Amino acid sequence: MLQDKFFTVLLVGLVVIAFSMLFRVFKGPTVYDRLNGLGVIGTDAILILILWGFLQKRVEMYVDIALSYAILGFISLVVLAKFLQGKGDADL
Amino acid sequence: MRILAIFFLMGGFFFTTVAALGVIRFPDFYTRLHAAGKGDTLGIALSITGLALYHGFNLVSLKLMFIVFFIFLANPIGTHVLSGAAYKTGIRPWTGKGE
Amino acid sequence: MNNRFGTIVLDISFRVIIPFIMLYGVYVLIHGEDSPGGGFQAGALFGIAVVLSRLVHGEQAILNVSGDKALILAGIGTAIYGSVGVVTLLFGGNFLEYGTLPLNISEPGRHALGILAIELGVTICVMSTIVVIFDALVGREEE
Amino acid sequence: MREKLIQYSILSSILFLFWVIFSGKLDVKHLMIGAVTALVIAWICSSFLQVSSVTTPGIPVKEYAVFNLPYLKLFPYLGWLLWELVKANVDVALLVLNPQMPISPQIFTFKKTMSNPVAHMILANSITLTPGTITVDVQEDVYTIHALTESAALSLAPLAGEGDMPARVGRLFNE
Repeated sequence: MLQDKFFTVLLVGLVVIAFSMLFRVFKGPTVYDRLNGLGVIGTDAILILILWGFLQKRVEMYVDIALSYAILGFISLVVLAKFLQGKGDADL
Repeated sequence: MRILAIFFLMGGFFFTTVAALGVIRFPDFYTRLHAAGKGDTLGIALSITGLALYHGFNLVSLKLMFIVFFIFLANPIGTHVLSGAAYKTGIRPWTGKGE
Repeated sequence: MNNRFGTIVLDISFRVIIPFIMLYGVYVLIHGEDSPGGGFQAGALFGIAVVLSRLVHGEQAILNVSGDKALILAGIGTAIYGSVGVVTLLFGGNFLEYGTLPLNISEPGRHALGILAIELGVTICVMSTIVVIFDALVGREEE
Repeated sequence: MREKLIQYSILSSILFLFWVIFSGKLDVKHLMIGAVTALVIAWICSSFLQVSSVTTPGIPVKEYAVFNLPYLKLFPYLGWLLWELVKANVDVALLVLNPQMPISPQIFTFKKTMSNPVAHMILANSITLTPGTITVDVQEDVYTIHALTESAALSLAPLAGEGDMPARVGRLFNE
């Protein structure tokens, strides 16, 4: 199927992008850079989940997972940022 | 409809790639935040809209549109919180005028 | 309500988002049989909703689960989970064999009800555990 | 009191609509569960859905309801915002793909007096989404903005008058 191939290419590309974000997560230099990289990975993961659902022909299930993931990722990003705010050691 | 969907998906993928490139290339934290906050929001939103178009109009595409709406609300807030936290911690922005 | 959590943006947007997180948690809990997740995800979503409503509304929040109350709730959640299993044991089945629940309804109905009870227990347990973890983090902050 | 009842019914009907979209099951049992859930959640949340206005000296503090939005006027605004977002992305993409990367980041502040906190939330999010600017901090009605380029900063807060976006949000909320 042609569209399956198209989705697979997109999926692989997105996974490569998400992994390239790990560069930023490991390199830093500040802790907020790491959080930013994690946030981008989280947003990409939503799309990766939905694309995977399309490939598996079970979108309605993966949409729910993606939405839960979106909410949890967003809240954890905000709470972590709030938790780290104002701590002197930004170069973690 | 399919062609429009594929157009949206390609556009979304392009912007996501640019966002990732920007996060790697830009010189300091705040400029990286620009790339992540805008490129990712539009990239993912476009892609999911494309998938919703591809799927046709039913409950699943409505849910997909709700995810798009959530990303539009949540991503700027995340960017704002990160930049605010960094600003209050005392990270100064890079101005390009030598250091 | 003059003391705000963080900046005005965070405060207002959390107020907007919390009802929807709660609704989504109930949806995940109720539709546990035919869609993913169930107990654990619903518990995580509820825990987040409770923590956020405490952040924006302080002690006056109606869903003010905190400290000892959260610990007790975690115990209650585990108790629900365990007692369903024990009831099935008492009526001659295996642990968590829903078919033997002493209810006057059909076999699939008993199954669905049993799973719902289990997931309710897991939800309450996970929710209060998240609240306890949050309290521990904040407490460490204040020391 | 009547105001509160209206807000309560608005919120619970929005929640019920979302329940129907998500559940997708239109039998009596699931609709009943949805209705009860929507009413209970609206009651739980009603306590924190009133927010007091952003204080400006000389004006008495007012209460605003969070879900009391100008829904009809919101749609044209969102369309305009989407178009701005696309333009912003093309701008950022051009900057990223340009080998010299001609950026001149800067932080500046500007002031926009509005008493409705919801309007401030919408304005701050819109600023973050559009050309080369992110909201770093909002204290009462003073915005701290990080801009990627000089022109982005000028388009938001020109030297005289006020920028396009704050003016639009102001008109959206009649302030």
